[in-house]
Amino acid sequence: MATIRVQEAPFDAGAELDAFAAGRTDVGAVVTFNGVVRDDGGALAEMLIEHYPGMTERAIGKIVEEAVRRWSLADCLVIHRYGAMKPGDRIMMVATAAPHRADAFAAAEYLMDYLKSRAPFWKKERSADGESWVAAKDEDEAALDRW
Amino acid sequence: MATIRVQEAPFDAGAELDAFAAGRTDVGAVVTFNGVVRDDGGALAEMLIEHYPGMTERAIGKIVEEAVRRWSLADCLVIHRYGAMKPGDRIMMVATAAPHRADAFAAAEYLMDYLKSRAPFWKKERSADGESWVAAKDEDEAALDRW
Amino acid sequence: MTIDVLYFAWVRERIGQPRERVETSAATVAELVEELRGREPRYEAAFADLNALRVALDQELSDFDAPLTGVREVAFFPPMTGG
Amino acid sequence: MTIDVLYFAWVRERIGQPRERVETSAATVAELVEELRGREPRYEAAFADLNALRVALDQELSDFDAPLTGVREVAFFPPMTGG
Repeated sequence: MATIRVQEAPFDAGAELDAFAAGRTDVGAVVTFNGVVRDDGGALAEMLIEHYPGMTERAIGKIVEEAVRRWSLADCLVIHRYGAMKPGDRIMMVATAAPHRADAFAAAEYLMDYLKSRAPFWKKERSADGESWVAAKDEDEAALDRW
Repeated sequence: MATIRVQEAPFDAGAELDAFAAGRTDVGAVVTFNGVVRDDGGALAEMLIEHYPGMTERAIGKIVEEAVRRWSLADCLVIHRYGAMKPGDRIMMVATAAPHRADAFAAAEYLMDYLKSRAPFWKKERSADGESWVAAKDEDEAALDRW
Repeated sequence: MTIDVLYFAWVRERIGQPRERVETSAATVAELVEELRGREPRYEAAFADLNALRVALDQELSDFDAPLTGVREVAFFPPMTGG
Repeated sequence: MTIDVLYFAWVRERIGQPRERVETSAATVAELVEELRGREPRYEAAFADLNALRVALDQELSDFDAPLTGVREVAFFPPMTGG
């Protein structure tokens, strides 16, 4: 009742949304989140995402399990890429399907908050000025307190 | 900076997601909501959605305008169908794009809460037992208080 | 004055038509409703419980207390169920 | 005992390698860190500020106080930035 994919290859967000919970008549609400490589200053050449193979799948699995335990979900999907990406590329996608919209929204936000701070990914930005690791934000850690 | 479509024809959710905010490098987060015809009892033959042409577009326009005022959004999309639909069909779609995920999520939830209770649509369910209008829920009206 | 009156959902079904032109001297929505209720049983049935109804004046949600001055289109319908 | 020690992100860059096998008698993560810091300046640089580091034991997030008993894989990395 949940799909998790950790991959280097790009994914087709539109095809994923079309296939997700398709034809199910017990679903009233589908929420998706897509994370995109954002280039604030216009100088970003590339984003490089490193992860911890093995732990990544376990960590995401536990986060999804908890979401399924907390909310009434019909289905749940997490796709997260690693490797090199360009500005505008889609990094990851979460989808939740539920009978009611409150569950679909809450579960998607929960998944995002935990993926952000508890799944072993690290982002490095490469620009003309050089390379730097993206620092974790205090607000992302603080976001976990609401759950 | 916002697209609103009220239409009888089905829409292609995947193609909409792919096209939405495509290629923009100032966007870090895209959230979508899809409303689906849900058949709780297995007896639903059809859902018929009636709306108030003219007022519908105005009402959605004002809701979108308020979302754009409240949150830092890069783009916003609302598609809402009327007419006859089958269980599993997608009724409507909201998409929000923002630099950060908190804005994209909050705006999508705001749009949904207001579309639910303040956009002039009415749903009728037709089953073997007959027809009945879907009643508005107190909890949907109450959901507006959080904004 | 002449006003377009529109009905939606079960209000439309009870009245038996989606719209009509009404010649009225009602000063408020509530007065218009009273006039309509006096006409025929189908109006009485549609307007039996005003708490179950909403009203829009010229395509903006409004109240039963609202004045009709300058209003061209009045719509009656149950609470909306979009999304 | 022999433990696989893994490094990610800037920890990996400072250490100069993604993983190594370490022969140790450290009882806790903190003791292992102390041993490593004593080895060479690159370890000292990587482990200079433990508040900036996280540790996983056998692929589960843990603490620097945690015992190493039975642990086969220890990973050090900065706070995660997924999503």
